[in-house]
Order: sequence, then C-alpha cells, then structure tokens
Amino acid sequence: MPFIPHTEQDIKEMLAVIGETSIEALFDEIDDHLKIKKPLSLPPQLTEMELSRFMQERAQKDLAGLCYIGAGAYEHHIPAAVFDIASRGEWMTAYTPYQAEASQGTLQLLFEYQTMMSSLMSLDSSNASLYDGASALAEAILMAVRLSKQNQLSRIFIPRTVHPHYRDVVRAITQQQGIELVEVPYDVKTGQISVTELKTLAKEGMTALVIPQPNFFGILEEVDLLTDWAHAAKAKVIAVVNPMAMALLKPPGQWGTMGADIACGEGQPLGVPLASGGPYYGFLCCKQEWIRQLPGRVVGRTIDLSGKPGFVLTLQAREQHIRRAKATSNICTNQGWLVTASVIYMSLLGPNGLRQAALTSHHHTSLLRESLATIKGVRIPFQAPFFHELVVQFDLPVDVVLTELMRYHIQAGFNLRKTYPELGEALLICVTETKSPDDLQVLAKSLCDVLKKCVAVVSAADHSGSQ
Amino acid sequence: MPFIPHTEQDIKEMLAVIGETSIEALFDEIDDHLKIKKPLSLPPQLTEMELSRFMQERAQKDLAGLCYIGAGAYEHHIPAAVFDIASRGEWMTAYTPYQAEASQGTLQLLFEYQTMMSSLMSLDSSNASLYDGASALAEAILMAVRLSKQNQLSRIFIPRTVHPHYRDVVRAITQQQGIELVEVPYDVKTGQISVTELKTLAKEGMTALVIPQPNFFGILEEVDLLTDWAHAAKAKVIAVVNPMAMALLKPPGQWGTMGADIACGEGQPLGVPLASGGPYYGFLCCKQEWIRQLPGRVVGRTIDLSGKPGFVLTLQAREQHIRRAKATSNICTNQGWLVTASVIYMSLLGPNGLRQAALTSHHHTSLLRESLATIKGVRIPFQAPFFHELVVQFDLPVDVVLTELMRYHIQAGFNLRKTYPELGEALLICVTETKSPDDLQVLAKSLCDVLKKCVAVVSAADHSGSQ
Amino acid sequence: MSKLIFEQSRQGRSAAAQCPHTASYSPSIPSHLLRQDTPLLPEVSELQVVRHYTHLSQQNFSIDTHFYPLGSCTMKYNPRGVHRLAALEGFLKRHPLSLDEASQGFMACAYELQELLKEVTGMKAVSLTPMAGAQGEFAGVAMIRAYHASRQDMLRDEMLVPDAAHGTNPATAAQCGYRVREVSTDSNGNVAIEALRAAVGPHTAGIMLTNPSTLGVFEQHIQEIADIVHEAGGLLYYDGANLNAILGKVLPSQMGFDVMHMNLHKTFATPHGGGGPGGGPVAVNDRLIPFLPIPRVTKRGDTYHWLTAEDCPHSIGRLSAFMGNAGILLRAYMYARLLGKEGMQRVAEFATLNANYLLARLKQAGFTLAYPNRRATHEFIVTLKNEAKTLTIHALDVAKRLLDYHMHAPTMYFPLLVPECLLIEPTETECKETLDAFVDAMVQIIEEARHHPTLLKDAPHHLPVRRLDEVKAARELNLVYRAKFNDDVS
Amino acid sequence: MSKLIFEQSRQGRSAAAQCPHTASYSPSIPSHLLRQDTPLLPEVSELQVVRHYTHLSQQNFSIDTHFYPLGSCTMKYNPRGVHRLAALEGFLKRHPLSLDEASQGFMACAYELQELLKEVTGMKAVSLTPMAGAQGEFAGVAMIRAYHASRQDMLRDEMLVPDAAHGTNPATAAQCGYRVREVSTDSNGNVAIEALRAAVGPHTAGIMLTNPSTLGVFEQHIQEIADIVHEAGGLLYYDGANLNAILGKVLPSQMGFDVMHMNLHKTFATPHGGGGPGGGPVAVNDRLIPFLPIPRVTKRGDTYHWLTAEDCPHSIGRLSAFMGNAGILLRAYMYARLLGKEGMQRVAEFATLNANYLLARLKQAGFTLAYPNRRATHEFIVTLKNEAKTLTIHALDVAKRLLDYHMHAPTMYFPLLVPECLLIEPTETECKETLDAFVDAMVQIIEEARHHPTLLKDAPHHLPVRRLDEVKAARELNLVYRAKFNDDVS
Ligand SMILES: Cc1ncc(COP(=O)(O)O)c(C=O)c1O
Ligand SMILES: Cc1ncc(COP(=O)(O)O)c(C=O)c1O
Repeated sequence: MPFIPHTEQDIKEMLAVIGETSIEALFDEIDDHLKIKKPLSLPPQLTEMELSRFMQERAQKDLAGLCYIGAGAYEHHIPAAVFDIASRGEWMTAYTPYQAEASQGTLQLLFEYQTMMSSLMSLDSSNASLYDGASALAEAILMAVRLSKQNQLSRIFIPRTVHPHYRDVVRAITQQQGIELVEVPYDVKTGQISVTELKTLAKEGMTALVIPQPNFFGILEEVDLLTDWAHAAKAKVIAVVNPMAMALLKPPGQWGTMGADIACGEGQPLGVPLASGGPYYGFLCCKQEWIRQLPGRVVGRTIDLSGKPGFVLTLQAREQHIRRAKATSNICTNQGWLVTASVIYMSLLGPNGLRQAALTSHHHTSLLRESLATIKGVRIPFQAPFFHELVVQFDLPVDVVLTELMRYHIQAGFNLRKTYPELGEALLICVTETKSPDDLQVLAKSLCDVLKKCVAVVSAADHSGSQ
Repeated sequence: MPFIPHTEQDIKEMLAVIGETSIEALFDEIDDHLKIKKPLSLPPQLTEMELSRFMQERAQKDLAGLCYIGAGAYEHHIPAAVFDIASRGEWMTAYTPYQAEASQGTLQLLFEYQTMMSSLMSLDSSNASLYDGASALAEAILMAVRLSKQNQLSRIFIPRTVHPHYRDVVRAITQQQGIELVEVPYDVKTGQISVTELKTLAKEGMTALVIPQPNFFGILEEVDLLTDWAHAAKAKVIAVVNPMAMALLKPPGQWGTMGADIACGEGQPLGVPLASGGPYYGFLCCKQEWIRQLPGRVVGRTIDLSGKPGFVLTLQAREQHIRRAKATSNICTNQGWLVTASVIYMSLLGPNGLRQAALTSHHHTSLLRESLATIKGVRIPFQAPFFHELVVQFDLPVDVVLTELMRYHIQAGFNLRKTYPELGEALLICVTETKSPDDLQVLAKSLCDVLKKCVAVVSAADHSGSQ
Repeated sequence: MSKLIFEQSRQGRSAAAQCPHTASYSPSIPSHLLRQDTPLLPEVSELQVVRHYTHLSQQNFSIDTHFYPLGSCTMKYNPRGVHRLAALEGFLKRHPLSLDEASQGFMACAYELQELLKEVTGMKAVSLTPMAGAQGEFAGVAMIRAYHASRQDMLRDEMLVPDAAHGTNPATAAQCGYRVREVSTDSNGNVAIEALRAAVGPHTAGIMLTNPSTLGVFEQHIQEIADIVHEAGGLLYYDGANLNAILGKVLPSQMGFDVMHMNLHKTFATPHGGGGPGGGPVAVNDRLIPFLPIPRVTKRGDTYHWLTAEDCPHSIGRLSAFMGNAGILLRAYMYARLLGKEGMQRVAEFATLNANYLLARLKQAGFTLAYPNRRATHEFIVTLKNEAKTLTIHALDVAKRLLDYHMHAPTMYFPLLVPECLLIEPTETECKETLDAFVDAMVQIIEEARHHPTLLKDAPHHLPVRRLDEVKAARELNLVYRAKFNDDVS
Repeated sequence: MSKLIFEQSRQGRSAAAQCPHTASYSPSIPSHLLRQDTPLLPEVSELQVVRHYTHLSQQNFSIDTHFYPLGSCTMKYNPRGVHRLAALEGFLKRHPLSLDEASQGFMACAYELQELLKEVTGMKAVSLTPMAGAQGEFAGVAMIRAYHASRQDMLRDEMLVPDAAHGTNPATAAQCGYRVREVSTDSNGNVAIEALRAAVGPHTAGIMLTNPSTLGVFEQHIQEIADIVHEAGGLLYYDGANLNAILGKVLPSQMGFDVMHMNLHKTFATPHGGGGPGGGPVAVNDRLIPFLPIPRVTKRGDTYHWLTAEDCPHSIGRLSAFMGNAGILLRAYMYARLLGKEGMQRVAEFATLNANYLLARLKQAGFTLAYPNRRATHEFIVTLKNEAKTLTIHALDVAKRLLDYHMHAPTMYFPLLVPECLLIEPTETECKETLDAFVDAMVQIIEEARHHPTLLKDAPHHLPVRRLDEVKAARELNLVYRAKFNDDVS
C-alpha cells in the first residue's frame, strides 16, 4: 500500500486496542447514505517508475527552445546550490514555525530574508512572503486603504503600465470591499505613466498611487517626480518593482523626498524557476510606522530562557489565527519554501553578483534593441530608458511571427495584441543574462528570415488575390 | 576568484602575520627554474551558468533512446529518494570515517550495508566496498591465492563465461604477481561452463574456480555441481554474481554442500545509475574464517566510554595505512558514496521489492525471447535457464543492425563480434523491469523491419553484383 | 543562534562562479534612476553559503526527520519521487505565458487534476488557481457573493462561521466584505442547531464549515445544517482542510456543500516548505460554475486550452498573475496518480485508524479527551485541563517538552474553544511503533510533571535554543539585522 | 546509535510505490537454482527510509557542515553545480558500452580532461581509468615494470619508497610484485640523499615520491634525487596526492618524474562521499606512453574514439570493467573548466597562503612545528610531543576535543615518522575567519589540558557518541546485525 506502513498484524493489533474488528467501524458516526458506494472513477495506481516515465514524456512536450518571454516571470540562472540546499527535507518538509524552538532554521532564514528584502527596497520592514506579485499588490492596496481609513475615500490609482494580470487580480480582490480603481493611461511616445492625465484624474481625490518600476513595457518610470507629486497630494505611494532590478535602479525607499510607503512585487526573479507560473512568492515591505497594518507573517529576534538570542514569529495579533475576522489579511500558508531558495540565491550572488545579473540583462537588452532597430518591418515605439524588456511592433500578425519562430526553437516574447490592442501587432521581448550575444544574433537573424518569408507569403497572397 | 574567499584585505593581513609581502614569496623554497613561467594553455574560466549550458549541450548528445545493453551494467529504476538522500552534503562531502565519533552516520550505514550484502550472498562477512565488479574479482582471486599460500601453486580457473572485461582486469592485476589464469571454455549448446573441459584442465591442479551467476551470456550455471566439484578438488570457489539476481537465485553461500568461499561482483544493479560506467562499486563477501585476508575497509560495532553502542573502522591491521607493504590490498579510497545509495535503494525495495524487480526483469526477458524466436533471421543459440540477458544471432552484420535500430531510438544490445567471434554475428540483449511489454513489442517489430530492410539491401547488392 | 549570514560577510568576497563576468558594462540609464548605495546582501563564498544554510536547516524539525502530529496540518510523507519529477526541465523551464502548443504537457496534467478533484469531491467543476487554503476560501466566498449578486439578492451581508472554525474562515469572510456571525458548538462538538436556526435569515449569505470539524469530530447534523442554510437562501462552503479524514469515503457534494476548497499541501501530500507554498483549488456545484476563478484548462479534441475572461464573463476573475502554484498542482496530480483508484480511500481509512488507535491508547493511559463520547476522525483533541489544575502545568509545557523527545508538538494555539488543548493528527503515513513511542513520551512527560515539573516548565532542554521569549519579541521589535558597518571589515 | 534499519523492519511492510507490481509471475528457472530463504533486507516504509537516512546523515561531519583540515586529504569545497551537471540525464543514462555515435558528449569531456591534465602536469599522455589514487599508483608501477620488461631489464625487483610515504605507496609496490626498500628522511623533512645513494643499484626499478611530501614540505633535492635514480636506471613515480600544493605553479614533469597519478577527489574537488569514490588518472612521459592502461579517448577529425587493446598492444591492460569512475571524471573536468586558465594556479597559491598563515599563527601561539625551519606547503605538521610530556595528553586527545569545537581533527594516524603529529591542511576554499577560529580552539584546548585534562581525555563530549572502544571492536568482531527473529514481529 503506497505510503501506508501498516502490516496485517499492525491493523489487527490496533483494532484490538480500539475495540473494533474493522476499519470501516471507525466511520460509524457517518450516515451511511453519505458514504461513497460505487468505486471512484480514477486511473489505476502507478509505481514511481511508471509515473517517472509518464511524466518525462509529458515534460518533454513543453521543452520549446530559448525563451524571450518575460512579462512578469523571468528566466535567470539559478545556481545549483540553491535547490540542492532548499530541497533538503529539513527545509522542505517543515511546517510553519509555530514551535519556535524546533524551527530556528526557518526562523533565522526568514529574519535574514526580511533584512535582505528591506535593504533591497531601502525600506524598514518586510513580511515573510505573500502568495505572488499580483496578490501582494492587492494586499498592498488593502493596506494603503487601511492606512487611510480616516479619510473615507478609497480611490486607488493604478496605471495601465502595470502588468495587466496584476490589474486583474487587484480588481478581483479589492472589488469585494468596494474599493475604486482608477486606471491611468500612458504616454504613447514614452510608454511611461501620463503625468498630464494623472493630474486631471487626481482632482477627485486619490488614496494611493501605484508606481511600477520597471513598468510592464520594460520602461522606467520617473519615480522621483511621481512619488513627490503623490505625497504632495496626500496619497500613499505603492511601488511594485522587479526586485532584481533594485540592485541597479533606485529603490522605492529612496524615491523622491520621502520614499515610497510600501513596496511590493514578485520575488521570482530572485532564484525561483519559471515553472509554469508558480510557486513564486510575493514580497511586501513598508516603512516602520505602518508595520501593524502589514499582512502576513513576521519574524522577530528575541532571547531564550538562558539569554541566548533566537527567533520567533511575532506581531501575531495582526494575523487570522489570533485576530480572526479583524486580521490584516486572511493569509495563512504562504510561500516560505521559495523564500528559502531566494535567500540562498541572494547570498550566493551578493550585492555585486545581483547587480551584475541585472546589468548584464539590461546590457543584452540594449544590444538586441540596437540590432532589431535595423531590421526592416520592426518598429520600436517607446523612446525612454528601459530595464530588460522591450516592445516591438510589426506589420505582420504577431501570432504568425511567434509560431514561425517556434520552428527555430525560439519563444520570442509575449503577444500584446489582447491586452494592449492600441499598440497594434506588438510583442514584448525580454532578455536576461541567460542569453548570450550570440543568441541575440540568432534571434535577430531568425526574425529577419521569418519576416521576409511572411512578407513574401502575404504579398503572394495579395498578388494572387488581386489577380 | 571562484571558490577562493580571500579579500584583498584578508591577503594583506595574512601575509603580515606570516611576515611576507607576496604570496609568491611562500614558494621560495622551490627552485626557480622548476616553476611554470609561461601561462598554461587552458580554456578561460567559465561561470556556472556558462558551464551549465555547455554541459547540457554535451549531455544532450548522449541521449539515445531505450537501452537494451546490459553486459555488466544494468538499467533499473532508481527511486528518487535514493539520490535525494545520498546527495545530502553530510553523506557526499564527508571523508573516510577515520574519526569515528564524527562519522557515526557513515559508519552505521556501512554496518547496515555489510549486513545486507552478506545476507544477500548468504555469507558471513562483507567489506565496505571495492572499486568495481572487475577489480573486486581480481581482489577475490588475490585473496584466494593468499588463502592457499601453503600449496605454492597459483592456478586460477576463470571460465570464458565470465565477462570478458573482467577477465582483462583480472589479467592486468594478477599477472604482476605471476598468478596463472586458466581459461575454461563453454559448452556451445548451453552457454554454460564446459564441465568436461574443466575436469581435463584441472588435472594439473587448481587453486580456485571462478563461477559466474548468471554468466556473461545471461545463462545460469550449475552452481551446486561446480561448487561441490571444486571443493572436492580442494580448490576455493569464488562466486561472481549479479547481486540483484540473488534476491531470486540461490546465493553463493548456499551453493553445493559447503557454499562458495568468496562472493564478489558489481554493486551497480542495486541503485547506481549507468553513468558511462562509473562510479559503481565492487562488493566482496566471505566466510568468517577468511576475514583476516579480506581486502578493504570493514566496520565493526563497539561501545563508547559510557557504554553506548557505536561503530568504528576495524581490522585495520589488514590495511595499507597500518600494514603498508604487507597489507591485504593497496586500496584506500573506495566507493563509499555508491554504497550509501545502494543501502538506501535496498531499504526502499526490501526483500520483496528486490525480488520483484529481479523477477520482472527475468519475466520480460522471457517474453522477449519468445517473441524474437518467431522472427525470421534471428537465432537463439543457447538452450539453458537464463536470468535477464539473452544471446541472439543474425545472418546480417550486427553492427549494421545496431546502427539501423538507433534510428528507432533503440540501443539494442552489446555486439559480441569482437569478444566472442566464434558466435558469429551475435548480440547480447538485456531486459529489465524498466522496459514494459509494449516496449518489447516495439523492439521486436523494429528488429523485424530492420532485418527485412537489410536483407533487401543485401540481396539487391548481391543481385546487382551478379549482373 | 548561528551567526547571521551578514556577520560572515566581508567586503569584496563573492561566490565568483555565480557572477556574470561583465563588470565593465555601463547602463544606458539616466543616473537619477540608478541606485547609488549597496544593498545589505552578504558578501560570502559559495562554501560559506552552503555551510550556513545546511547548518541552519539542521535546526529544524520536519517530516523527514521527526514525527509531526500537528493537528489540522496533515503532516504526512511527501514523496521524493514527486518532488523530483516536478523538477523536470520541461516543467521548470516552461514560461507561464508560453503558447499552448508548447504547454500541452503541463496543461494535460492540470486538466486531469481538475477531473480527479471533481471525482473525489463529487463537485461539478474545479479551478486550480487559488494558492493556498485561505485563497481558496476567498475564491469560494467571492463566488457566493457573485452568485447572490447575479440573482439581485443584495441584502445578504452576513457569513455564518462556527466558533470552532479555523481563523482563515472569519478572516476570509471579512476580506470579502461580509459581517461574520459566529455559531456556537454543542457539547459533542457539533454545531448547535438551535443557535444556527436563530442565526439564519434573509441576511445570510452562507455558512463556512469544515467536516470533520477542527474539533476532530464528524459533524453529525450536516444534512440538517445544509437544509437550514439552504432554506434560508444561503450557500454552504466546505473548508476542505480536513479532507484527509474522508478522502474516498464521503463526498462533500453529498453532504450538501455548494462550494469548497482543498488543501493540496495537506491531503495531497505536497511539502509544506516551512510555511508554504500550498495549493487551494476550489470545486463547485452546477450553479456556481460560471463564477469560478480563471484560468482553467479545458480539452477540445486532443488538445488543451485555457479558459480565460472571454470564455467566462461571470468569473470572479484572476487571483494570481499566472496559474497559481503550478508546481504544487503538478505534485498533487502525481501524488494522486501514485495512489490511484486503489489507494485513494486508504488515505482516510488509515488516517482514521491511526487517530483512533492513538486516542484509545492515550485514553487508556489516563488522558482526558475533549469529546470522550466521539470517535476520532483523522485527528482528535486531548485536553490537559485536569493536569493544569492538579499539576499546574500547561498544554504549552507538555508541547515544549515533547520536542525534547524528538517529536513535534501537536497543535495547541487552536481550536480556541477547548482549554489546554492538544489537537493530535498522526496521519496515515506513520507506523504503529511511532504512535506507541508518542504515547510512551506523553506518559513519561506527565510522570515528569509529577516529580520534576521544571523539566516541563523550562523545556525544551535539548534543542538549539531554550524556551523563547515571545513577549519581548513583540515589545521590542527587532525585525531586521542592522549592520554595524565597522564590524563588517575585520 | 540510532536504531538499525533492521530494527525498524516489520514483516509485510514495504515502500510500495517502489515495487514493480507483478507478484504473480513465476520464473522459468529450475527450482534448484532458485533462492528459498529471504535475505535480511529491511521491510520498511518510504518515510521510514527517508527519515532514517536523513537522521543518520546528521551524525556526520562533512565539508558542507564543518571545517575539515585533514592533512593529505585536501577537503575543499565541492561545487554543487558540478554535482548537479554530472547528473544530467544524458550522462546518467549513457550505457558504458553505447556506440561511439551515442557517446560523443561524454567522450569529448573525457578527451578534453586528458588534455587538461597533460597541461597541468607537463606530461605527454594521460589515462583516466584508474579509480582512485592507489589504483593510479598500481597503474604507474605496473607501467614501470612493463617498461623494464620491454627492455629485457629483468633484474629490477626493488621499489624505493621514502619512510614518510603514504601507506598506499609500499602496498602498491608490493602488489606489483616488488620488494619495497624504505629510504630515510633527514631532519628537514627531505629525503636523506646518502641513504638514497646507498639504496639505488641495478635492482632498482624506481622510486615513489610525493612532492611536497607527506611531511608538508617541498622536497628540495628533487632534481638530485631524479638524477640519482635515473642514473641507476630506475624511473620516478610521482604520487600526485599533494598536487594541490603546486597546481599551476610547478610541473611534475619538470621535476624529473616519469609517471604520476592525480587524485581528482582532492585536487579537482570531487566529493569524497564518506570514503569514495575518487579518480586516479595517470600521466606519463614519452617513454611510458605505450604502456598506459586502456581505455583512452582519442580524437580523429571531429569525432572521438576509444583506444583499446588493439590500438595499444603494449598496454598494461584494463583496470576496470568500463571506463573507471566516469562520473568523477566529468566532475573533475567541470571543476577545471570553472577554474580555467585564470583560476588554476590560484589553487596552489591560496592553499599555500592558508597553510602558512595557520602555521604562523599556531607558532605564535606556542605550538611546536615538526619542521620549524621550513615553509608550509599546502599543509604542515604540528607535533605535540612537548605537550605529551608536560601535560600527559596525546595528539589523539586534542583531535577528539576539536570535534567538540565543531571542527574536524587534522590527520594524526599518519605520517608515522613524527610523534604526536597533527598534519593540518586547511585548503584554499576556507576563509581567514575559519582559520582564526581554529587557532582559537587549539589555544583553548591546550588551556583546558592544563586545567581540566579530562575534558580532552574523555572527549568528545558533544557528539552522538563518546569516545569509542576500538580495541573491543577488533577483539570481539561484530560486523553484521544478526536478527533476533522474534524481535522482528512485535
Ligand atoms: C481547518 C483549516 N482551514 C483552513 C486552513 C487554511 O489553509 P491555508 O493555510 O492553506 O491557507 C487551514 C490551514 O492550516 C486549516 O487547518
Ligand atoms: C599522499 C597520498 N598518497 C596516496 C593516497 C591514496 O589515494 P587514494 O585514497 O585515492 O587511493 C593518498 C590518499 O589518502 C595520499 O594522501
């Protein structure tokens, strides 16, 4: 019996102690007609060997060459040590560290995480993780609303330069509490938040402004200006950032005169594999003064009976298991294991390695940008500083281009057709340190080929059509 | 500097303590002209990321479909837990357990290994591993020679049904000590040791007889008969066996009336991957009375200062680090980590699982044998009981058949052309539990296709030649 | 406490094999957008990192090292094979936004998991996207809200929650904008039916229940409850955290639930990772299908496709940027395949056998049960209220002392209803000898309480730290390491 | 001691997901060839296995958890990336007898490793097949024998070995049929030249040397030694176990050696696995090339091929069934690629810096050096002969006490020449703080020896066991568990 250690003898002895003769008798408090009568329709049990072969075949189907898709999930090199260590049973199969004395490993690691993440954001405090970047943004908004409870208004400004899926998640989560979301358009020339439109919209009041850095297009926002402006308007500033980029770019705590109030985002770039979208983890940092409104677990340093330092979960009065309906969030299970991986990742890269990874990604994106700019049929719509993503436009349908490039074992990017139809046939391409300059030449060359071929086909079609 | 933690500051401080100003000065006892002057011609340093990509490409080249090659290295399913646990740093990066108190993990595991292996062989004792199966056989022979020192003669009978590479290794190692190796032919009908020839050869004396089970052809030898006969001739019996088969077949300690004296072989089938041939491990078991001639490390149970049980390396007086030129072997570093994997493997499979794996391998081989027997152009030369390997003969060149089958993503077996030319175009095929009955049908079908195609080509060639 | 990784840092040190060697690039970014200071990440060697985090790990209890009878948490064996296979390159490298044609492997698994979960719950449709139980609850309650709204039934602003419920239940209801009304429990651990009747009305949006409840007993009036709530126009939410107790034996749909979540990190054996991740798929009956969160996977012919907002205009929307905790879904799927038809109901059977055996033995050993007239389900509660009086020890002391016996403590912060409670859940993957050893330890500890109470009061004694001061932690918040920069350069 | 896995066994229990479910087959094998009894393998669940071997592992010291300054063993960091990449499916699944066209990935690595090792030794050809240092020695000495035989020089039956040599050297010479003649060492740790001159003659087959020697010093008369032995018609064997000390700085070929082995598990950072595996490639100068063991890899055009017996009729033959410890070769190759041109000589430089720093600090702290006038190489020897007299403690006591300080003991069973010796090798991958902590511990321990000598005598105190009785182990041999079968069924 897979995973069940009971021998016939064990079962007999155990039932004897209980005073029953069958396991079935132990279910006698359950109304008979509630019980399942006919066998479930499930596939037969597999051995690990059978499962391995089956899953290998499945996994094989999803290997599709070099990946230039970014759009919120980024491929970086993950040192082997990261998951070799994080997969140790002691990390992976531990529960939430409620019994602090039996969980000093996890607790110390989380304390180290809080330190790393707040320092990366240049803010005072960090929680111990939320589900993912999108839900972290939703929690940050709920937090900002709680912080601004006095003024009744819940009007959150969320620019269109924020990841469209993040905006979807924010909508799904905050609409339950009747929070108003105001979408701010972007400047079509720069791909940045349109400050003019922002000012117009803000006239009716603003609880908080969300500022992405880099934004969904890979473009850098004018964070100092926006932060100061929002603070002047008495709004909170919520930064939603790529944490790896913060090794290179000005971090939220240093934006403008006062710094952002809350920073959140997706932790995935820091050592978590793409893996179909999860498990990743959301991070959330804030100024010290807002700590009691922070959702999620927090670890604090303390001492033991004999005066030795140690760590515990703290500020639990914010949490659902104590405060129940009045908790700062309903979150319980979080994404601890990914934080484990991330802490090991950040330790291995250190401040310089992380900066190098960010810088290399940026630099390679610059290289690609230059070479794509020379290709006929490719346009680059936004002229503004960028990090490691890039919007390009074609005359041909993006989906055709993408499908054609798959034959070259290239996943060229994210199709913007559905989420930003106003951009026409547009593609979002991401380059990280995992792509070498040679790879980029192959990409440019393949794209050239594909565009030529497609134009030929289209014009042939036109031609035959016109006959 | 990869793997070197020294900062500039560290170097300065350390040199100051030493009283030097450069690292180079620390090499001042070495004659200058011995030192390397011009830079070594080596490839530039890679990052782990670069190395990963490079090695992935290399590894990719060696993926070549389902593997039916056996011939001394066998593909079995290895539960994920085996290397997940064995790769823990505490197992993998420990040294030989000379400091017993700091090595109880390794020592207890080795004690458990000795127990498992001697029980599997039905012998009293086991060492803690040798390099591989072939060198273990050489060590077993040297041991038998030491056991028989009194009678001066060193005449070891080694049948041609023993793995040809094992015979090569035995020759390379034992010839240094002038030991005579007598090759015993096999019966062409059964593929078993020829008892008639054996008896003739033995007239001039015999120190020990090596008995393989199963033999290189996958055929089972008549071990009871051979053992009793050798013992009657006052020779020692050395069994060289597939350890997985011993869950199903009569183990060496139970052969004949007295049992084999020494059993050795390749541990690889017990949880070690094919991996291009190594690292594997050799095992060696013997009767209690021969223990002081056993080569290699041995772990014993003892107690500590407070009377608690614990484990140490023992009988070290046999070993090179104590006995030097008079040691039972020169072996020092052995194959401990593979033993770790093997112990975890054997624990997971247990007596029933191991028997099931052996039985399934045997059964699937029977299935294949039956279906191949019906294919035109395939002959099965040996009629005798077998374990999980099978010799087949073709009318066409084996190398052509093998190359053709590669196109079907099948590695069909080991070509016997070079090592047993007398068998003609013969192939040794192995089937383990990793191949399903469906796989076997694909193999049979593919072979059919290939044979047909090749015959057509050959006869077309004949035809065109005869014109 | 081990030295913090920051305390091992030295300026200029690095795990150099991990740094892209491109130091010379200068970014094409205006300087006012660049970072000027250096974040406080450690500068250490690869060996230091490996040694530090290996060492820290050894200071944890975990399933792989300890018996972990933590009630409500279902700490069962997490198969290594499943973990390994979830890390196949094809799965790890798949981008969540890859085209469907490059995703059929993953999507097939997700689809089949949806089907599997439908089968074991009796529900009509499943969405896999919630990332833990609490997010599953959120999805469920949001669907209840959307359902009432779709019927213009706008007055329902109250969610019923038994007082025994897990904290996430009321927290979720509140997060969804509901007022929470607690319903009391009777002396047998069932919902007090009269209290329920008194509570329902036109303002009732629904009730959140787990069955077996967090008191370790099966809710015997479940059908009556369902009728009462349904008649009042409310819906029934099933908190599936305790599904392990009934897996393959009872269908939540059959008990009358309209919507539920599952905890894959409990019932489906995905590892808990020292806090997460989990997986909290939601399952619904027919009337709630339109509201399920996206994305879901559907099958047309031989290929799998995503159902998105366009396909599901009434969906409550997206709860994660991509597809929830995809890797956890894969793991749960594989676990289900390893169990198969033959193994599914054994989960509940042997979890129940283990719990009832442990209950019987502890009872024989003189321990007091919170609900002495009830069967254990997959878990049960011991109350130490007597011992608290006679021996002046607390459940907390026993819990801490158990750690010295190399066993994780049962749950004691919860449920709040029972004084000095130990909620004990052995799970089906533990063997009889381990359960016996637990009983022995408990008996021994009570013996110690009689003769050496400080052994309990000051416990644990044999762990890396002694008992920790939680009050100090909360009073004098110390949440991040502040580098004394002079220390950093030795 | 943890319970043995056998003591956790119960008849009929299994890790069922690992058993092929084909119980019903009956083998087509005559019954007298079948096994009738059941071997004593444990019957346990998968969780029990995982827990037991996880638990046991935690009772080990290892590089990943402890500083391990074990002289002669070069316990440096074993990069995790290298381990991971050696486990790529293409490598793990490749059968050693796969056709060349399905093996070009592995063969390319093996070929390039041969080339790399030629470059760092200055030798002319390399065979990778020996499976550890001792087998490399065997190959080397067998080649020396083959060389003399090929010249009909049959009287050479003696191998010279310095008295300081590692035990494998004389053991190997004996295994190759040579008589061993020891050569003494002078007071500076060099070979005593006069003794050498007295020993050589027409019976001399060669000399086995390691440089730096196992005394932690560089053999200063190496060229004179080479000349003496060569003039006598003998060959020079280089025991490359200490190559870490000179990697990228000095070529063994330049010192006059004819043949050598390397220890990949030392110099090239492959993990030692609690005893092995290792890798012991041999490298030779021109005149020994024909005798190299097979198989080797050669390159023709763009493809790689095996050199086998047919290509190398004078080869000493095969030493392993296949290609030695192939996976270790891959690891060493990858490590060399991570170091690259830039990193190779840093190994020797920083290993030497660390050793000399530790030597200087220990000397300042009052410890006695075995060779006080000499530089440390990558290692050095402290002798506690003074402390043994004045404080009546032994090197063994200090070694055991160091374990309590969470540091592995230096080598003390060897070299036999120096009384109360501690052979200390920190390696280049340890940082200064660790070395400082080691000095602090040593100082503290000597302090303890003054005031609480039993702290040393009875050490260790904080490990899973106290000091173990080796004499009892050897006298009352207890080498396997004998089941008390009654115990087995509880
Ligand atoms: C009864 C019960 N309900 C809900 C939850 C919440 O699930 P999660 O932690 O996955 O969010 C838990 C988890 O501990 C639980 O035990
Ligand atoms: C100096 C020296 N020579 C030879 C050897 C033998 O090498 P191996 O253990 O790899 O056989 C060792 C190993 O400890 C050694 O230190």
